[in-house]
Amino acid sequence: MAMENQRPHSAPSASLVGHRSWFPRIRLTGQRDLKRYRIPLTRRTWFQGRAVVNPRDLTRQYKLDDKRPWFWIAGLVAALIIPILVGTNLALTAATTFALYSAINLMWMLVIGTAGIFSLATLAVVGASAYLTAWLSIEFGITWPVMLLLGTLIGLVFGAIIGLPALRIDGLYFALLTMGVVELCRVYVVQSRTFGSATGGLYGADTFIPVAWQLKTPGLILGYVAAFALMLAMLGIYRLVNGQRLGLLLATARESEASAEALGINYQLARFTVFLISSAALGFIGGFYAAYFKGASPSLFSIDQVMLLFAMIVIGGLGRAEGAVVGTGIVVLLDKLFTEFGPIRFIVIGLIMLGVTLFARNGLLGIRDQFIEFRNKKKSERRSERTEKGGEPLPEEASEIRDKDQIYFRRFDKNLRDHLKTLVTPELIEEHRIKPLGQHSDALERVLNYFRGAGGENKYVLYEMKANTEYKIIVTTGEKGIPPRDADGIVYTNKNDALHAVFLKRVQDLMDS
Amino acid sequence: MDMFTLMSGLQLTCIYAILAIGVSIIWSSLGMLNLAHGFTFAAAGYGAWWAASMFGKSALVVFAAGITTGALVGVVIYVLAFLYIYDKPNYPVRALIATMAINMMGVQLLMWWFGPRMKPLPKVFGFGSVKFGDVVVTYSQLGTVVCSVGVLGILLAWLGISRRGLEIRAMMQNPEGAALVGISLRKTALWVMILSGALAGLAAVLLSQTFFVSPYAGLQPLIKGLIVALLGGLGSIGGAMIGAAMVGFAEALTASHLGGQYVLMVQFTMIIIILLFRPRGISGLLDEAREE
Amino acid sequence: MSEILKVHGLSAGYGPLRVLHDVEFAVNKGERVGLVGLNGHGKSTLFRAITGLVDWQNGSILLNGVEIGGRRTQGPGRKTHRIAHHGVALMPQGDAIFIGLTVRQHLDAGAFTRKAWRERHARREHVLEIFPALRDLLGQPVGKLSGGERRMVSLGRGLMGDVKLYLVDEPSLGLAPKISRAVIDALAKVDLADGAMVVAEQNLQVLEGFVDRMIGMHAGELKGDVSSFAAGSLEG
Amino acid sequence: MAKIVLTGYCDRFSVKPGEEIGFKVSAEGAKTVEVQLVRLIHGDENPEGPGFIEKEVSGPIDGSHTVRKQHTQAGSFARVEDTENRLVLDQAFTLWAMIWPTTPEKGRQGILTRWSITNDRGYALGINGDGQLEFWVGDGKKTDAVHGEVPLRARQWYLVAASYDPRSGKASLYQERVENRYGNLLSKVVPLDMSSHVTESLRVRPADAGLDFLMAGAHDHNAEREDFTGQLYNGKIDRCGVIGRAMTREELDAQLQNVSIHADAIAHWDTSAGYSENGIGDDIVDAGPHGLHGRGCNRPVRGMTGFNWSGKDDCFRLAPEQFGGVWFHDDAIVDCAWDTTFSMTLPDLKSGVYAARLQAGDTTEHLPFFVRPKKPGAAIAMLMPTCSYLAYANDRLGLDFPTSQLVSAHVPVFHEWDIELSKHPEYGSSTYDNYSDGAGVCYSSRLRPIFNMRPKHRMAGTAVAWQFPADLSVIYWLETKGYDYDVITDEDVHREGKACLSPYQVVINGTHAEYYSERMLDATEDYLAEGGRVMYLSGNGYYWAVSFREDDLTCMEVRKLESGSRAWQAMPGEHYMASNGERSGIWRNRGRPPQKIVGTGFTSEGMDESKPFRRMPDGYHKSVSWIFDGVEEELIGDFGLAAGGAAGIEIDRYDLTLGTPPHTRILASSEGHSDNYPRVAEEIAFNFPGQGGTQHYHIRADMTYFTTPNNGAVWSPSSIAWGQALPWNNGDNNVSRVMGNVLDAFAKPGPLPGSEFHGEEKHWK
Repeated sequence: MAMENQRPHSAPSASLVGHRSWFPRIRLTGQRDLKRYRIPLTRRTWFQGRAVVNPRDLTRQYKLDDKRPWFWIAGLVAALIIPILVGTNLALTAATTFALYSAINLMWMLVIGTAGIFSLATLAVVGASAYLTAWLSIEFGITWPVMLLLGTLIGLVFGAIIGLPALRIDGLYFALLTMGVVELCRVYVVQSRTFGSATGGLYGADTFIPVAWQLKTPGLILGYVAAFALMLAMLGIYRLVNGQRLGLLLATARESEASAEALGINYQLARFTVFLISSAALGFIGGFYAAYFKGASPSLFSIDQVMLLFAMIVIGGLGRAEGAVVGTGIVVLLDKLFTEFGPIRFIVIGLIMLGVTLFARNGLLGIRDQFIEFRNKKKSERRSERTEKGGEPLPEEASEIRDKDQIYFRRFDKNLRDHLKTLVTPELIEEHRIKPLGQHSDALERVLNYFRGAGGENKYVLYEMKANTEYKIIVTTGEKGIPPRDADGIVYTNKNDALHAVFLKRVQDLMDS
Repeated sequence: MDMFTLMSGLQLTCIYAILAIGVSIIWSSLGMLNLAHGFTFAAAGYGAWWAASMFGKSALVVFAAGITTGALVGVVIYVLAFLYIYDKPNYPVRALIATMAINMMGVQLLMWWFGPRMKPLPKVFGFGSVKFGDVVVTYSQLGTVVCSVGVLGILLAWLGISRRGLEIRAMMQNPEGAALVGISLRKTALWVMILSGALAGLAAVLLSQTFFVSPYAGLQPLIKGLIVALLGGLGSIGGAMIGAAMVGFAEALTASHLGGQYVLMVQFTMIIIILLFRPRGISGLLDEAREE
Repeated sequence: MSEILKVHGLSAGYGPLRVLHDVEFAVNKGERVGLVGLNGHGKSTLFRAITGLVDWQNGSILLNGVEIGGRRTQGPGRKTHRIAHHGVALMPQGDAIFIGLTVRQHLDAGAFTRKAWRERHARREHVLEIFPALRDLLGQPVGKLSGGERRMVSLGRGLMGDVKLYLVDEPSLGLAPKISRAVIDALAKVDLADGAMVVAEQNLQVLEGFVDRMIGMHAGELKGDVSSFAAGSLEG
Repeated sequence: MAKIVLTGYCDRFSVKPGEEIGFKVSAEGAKTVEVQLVRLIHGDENPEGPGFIEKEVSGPIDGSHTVRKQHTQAGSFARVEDTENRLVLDQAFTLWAMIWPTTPEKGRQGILTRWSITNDRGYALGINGDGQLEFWVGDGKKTDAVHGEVPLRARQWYLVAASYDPRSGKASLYQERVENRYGNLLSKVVPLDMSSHVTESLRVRPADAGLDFLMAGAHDHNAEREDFTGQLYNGKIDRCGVIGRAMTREELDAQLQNVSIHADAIAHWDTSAGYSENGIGDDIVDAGPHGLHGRGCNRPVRGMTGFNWSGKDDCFRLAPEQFGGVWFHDDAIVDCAWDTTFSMTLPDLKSGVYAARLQAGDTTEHLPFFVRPKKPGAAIAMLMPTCSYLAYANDRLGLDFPTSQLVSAHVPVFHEWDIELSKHPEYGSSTYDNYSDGAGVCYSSRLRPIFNMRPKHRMAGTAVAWQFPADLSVIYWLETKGYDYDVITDEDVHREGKACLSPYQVVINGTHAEYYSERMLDATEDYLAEGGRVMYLSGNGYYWAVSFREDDLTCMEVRKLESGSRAWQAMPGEHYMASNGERSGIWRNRGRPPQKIVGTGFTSEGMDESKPFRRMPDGYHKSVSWIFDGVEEELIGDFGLAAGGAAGIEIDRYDLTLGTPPHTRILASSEGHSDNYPRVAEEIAFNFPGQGGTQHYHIRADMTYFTTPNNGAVWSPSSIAWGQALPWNNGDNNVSRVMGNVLDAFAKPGPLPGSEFHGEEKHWK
């Protein structure tokens, strides 16, 4: 037994660990007066950061808790300025499309990601609102602000009609249903004279772009800035819904529907509410669409268009606002800037989409998390390969142990165990069996002292059910206030037998270690 | 219902059933909603057209070429959208998107290669017709029905009796259990993809007897296939059959009574109504098992 | 070679979590071994590692001298069918049931090799001798069966193939004591002439008198033969 | 049905007929209990002895009583009753405190608060969930807070403050390290920047919580427990206060150099005020204008070194201004303060050990108490060592103490009550345990359920009956042998002094009378000097110096110092007891080793195996040989309920250098102890191998005898296991015979047997 478990004594292959910081450290002394300013009307401060003590040299560094707001600001400012600086009509139209699609995708993300409703009718809501507002504008001459307002209302009503079945139907079935709705709309507008079946669209609505500027750079800039503002507004809505109570509630529900229901969360209602909010917003976007393009086209209802939009949010990463925006940016860039390549560009988009789905489990923006997870897994695996069980930690593991005393303890304990293992013989076990208590041979005393001194977690102890006649073995948890649990359920009728059984278990642990 | 509508309904039912069973089997055994099924369909059409233009218009060539192309596209989808990710996190969503990407690229490739013009397929069943009493049934209709009923019959029997069929069904029910009894997921999945691809190819040849081959030709069959598969309850072959009959006859009836432009509208209205009453399709039992 | 299974230095886990720690484990031909330990201490993970169903694993697993382990980091289940072909039958917790298949089809699914498939009728008869209760249920879809019946189907499926190593995970879990007794009795009837069986259990009483030896498992580590030092102390 | 759990305690340890005694019971899973008054005879269920014996006695409490679950407020904190609402702060204000946190990472903790956790109302200066200093306010709907930048570090002195102006909403936090070479865990060689100064404008204005101002906690409420204190703080608070103005950083910097009372102070708690030669109570003095004194609940530990301890004076009596530290523990408990479930005026009962037996379903519980005679009548007094019971009350040694197995050399054996105790941290621990922040438990009270003061109990670590149930073995023997005896307790001796012992011819100590106050020691010494007789049955007796407050004998204090067998060790400068100003530690280190009074003192302990005594040559002297009348055997006590022998568990030894009376004879000694009996820590100046039973001759129990003035005498078997060997074979054994010989002689007044053999021995052989 002892021979079998004896493994060759070899030092783990150690290599140097530790590296320089990638970023310069922001060092601020605690002596300075720090004033934290708040974002107006909120209790949040501008810099969500904190001072951390670097455990390596005990210096105090300032660390931003969340760098994302800064990336957002930088990204959005760049997105706003670059097209205007470039100034070509192509760039401006592309940028406007980007902003418009981002706005739509943000709301779609809210439906799919936050509410967990797999709806394909997003674009249809925009389309319905665009068509109706355009028609109203043409027929009754309503102006663009009214179009926006009515668009919102139309979106709300339309959303309510589509959303109600979502209370009952879920997953792909709802997707199918919404696809049906999209198709119905498409067939209807394509065939309806009122909605311009002859002209391939409905045009002539009021617009917010002054007549003189139309199709000229200033008009395009105005259009872009307006679309950008629309996108910002949608970002605001996304943040409000996803980050506040409703979003948290739904996040809980996604974790476990049962527990959410047990907590009294009406998650169906919450989902529906989110659906309504996003539908109203989409209706608004529809009104904007009609006011920007002066009308609507049936492409709003085409399955291809839906697929393209879906590709955008997938490439970016489902379930996050930045995913919707970044994904839209990439696809629109490919789509608009490479129009002259014709269908090939869709192959490129498809390849990107395929690549992203094959290699990133949650879009481009999920790659970081995926990488961290991958690294953790690799770390765990490699350590299991290189470290001997219960042996000395590797330098990289040692760097994670706060109390360096434990590192030496592991070395010492390993050596001690290796020695004690050589002492365990059938004679020694027999000696204990005959007399578990009192003076023993030196070898047995050494083994026993080791057992007695072992730490408090998972220690075998006895439980006496009846004085001196009924014992069982239980295992302590090592945590204050958490009662021990049964080890094996065997009842010993004699204390010496029970003590010996504990001894055997401990010997077994020793030999196995 | 007049005989013409009946025949045309029957014909559509058969084709839709073939398409839907392909979608359904892939979903339930591979956990993948194959949105590239439409591309498979279109590609198979082109395959058959190309073979016919190269090797003559015999039925054998057309069928063989269509089915082979479908099966090959199935293999391509298998490699691109299944092999690498099937045991990775988020697989169902990722597979869905991957097939969508394949579909998008595939259609564009067809467009780029063959151009947007529609291509006719030779009438493999000839142009003749038979008369049953006062009803005239074209060879094409008859051939489609006989052919697909035959294929479906063989397929069902094979699934039910053979070892491979049992493997596929076991995998549909519980992939891990299947692996534990020694069924290779990857091997079986390959068979499933070849099978469903071949079915799509067959459907392409059959449907192209009436319609033309074009890059976008796959979209409608894909939608119909999905509709039928979902309506039947994903994973249920029986449900798919019933679904196919409902959709097929609805289409035939609408076309003959209201006009072709209302077909989709009627179909979708019907689906919406059915789904409101049966949220998991006609037979939603197995779906629950899959989603465990 | 009398060792059917020899596990050496096996670590395994899920993602960053390491559940098994350098497990050493051997099973001899003809043995029934009990694996005793509390829930969450790695019994199932050990079985899943042997059948290649964990996230990652590292270490040697010899089945009849053939290496079926090694280092594996790609997704779970890739090698499972091959391991099954080597003659490992895992009867997992939750039974891994094909609920849409009938009992007959279900049992047939267990006869996955060409040879077994040809002999499936005879083998089915053999299984029905062990689980007579299934005879009347042959045509029923498994989804409609009770928990105990499902367990029998799951175990029966394992008996259909050319199995050398049976791994039975918690046969008594969730069953009434009487039914779990019947399941254990049925397992005792399995012929282990050139095979072996490992049964994982929380409930030690279930295994009493059924296994040849018991091994404890705690916190992902085997506690060795509980009986090797104290022959008799376990029976007492 | 849920498991029924019954717990409770009596409001007094000892009671005389005609006096009132109340019983406080908490029950889970039962609405009523059946109560029966019983007399306890034997408590050890060891089948080698007579087993558990109780006798039902009819009493006024017998019958059915309604019970309910009673809740316990654990944790020490201080309450400032602010009847004039001076601390409802509408104007600008500053909260400041000198603190030394011990568990900043524990979660939210209040330092100075007038805060309702349930209603989110009020203001508080405390520690947040990230271990940072935080000032938070709430208006009943919303809360707002400003927090420091770096987490506070444990065991480090800080001046912390929050100044707040409700008009601008501006709140400034001040956190600055206090340099103290002695008190801080980390010295200034550590390059840690612990300062933080943050200003933020809060959007929420505090509303009045309508509750008392608290130190080291905040108000909480739930439907079941009603009002209680939560967010308890672990660590010391030294001087602190409230100032009616937003102080600037410069002013606070000045405060760091020199803590003085500000002109506009609303309250200035001078934690160092109120010390006397005899310690200090629970009141925290407000030196400010309004006299808003704080009152400590659950005994915050006083007399602790403060932020300004210079290390020169080691006692608060010498420099009280340096000992302003008040140490709060979130799991301290001195009084469960339960409602009385039932009570009685004690009927005319014979003196003895009694209990109220509670029964509900299958659950039985005993609440023991001691009945003294109305007037001392018997010649024999059995002195129950209640101080030691308190010291060990609810010990969690086997459960939590990592080295207990090494000490006992025994696998711990748990019982139902250990598991139950582990579920009830609020019942407190023994002086062998630590508070949750690592400090040793220095207070133990009897106003709480004591799980190990019950019949049938066995100590987890040692697997034998310990203290109370072990002492019942002596009671059984007295009963069986038909002696007329009175029962008295340590508490009585401490209260009444020598007068409590004088009426008796002989006083018998319990099996382990380890904890002794100065008064008890004085009383025993004086009693013996006046002709009293003591049978010192203890092993390791008269060991730790303990104290009580003059007005409160329910709660005992001890500090474990740098020597002795100690489960913890008091911090430097904290060796003197707040209850009476005395130094604690072991009596030996205060110049009063037990050898001076009873002849023997602690030498070793071990719980694996007890051994018999073997008669020593000096035991054949005629002056003492009468003790062995009727004993033929060489070996005495090779049996017993405590590990199979009469000499063991904890054992004492004769030592002339420690003051054993020079005429003491060693009658018998034990031998053959295992190496699990090492020499005790106080014997060891240099540590070297070979201190165990097989190698060192000090490892033995000495049975000694000597006479004292006026026909007094002390006989000491000096072993815990002795008392537990008495019931062996129903009291028919040689240990019992020896004990009987001594007791028969001691109980008779007049000269002792053998006292005439004082002539010079003329030996021929």
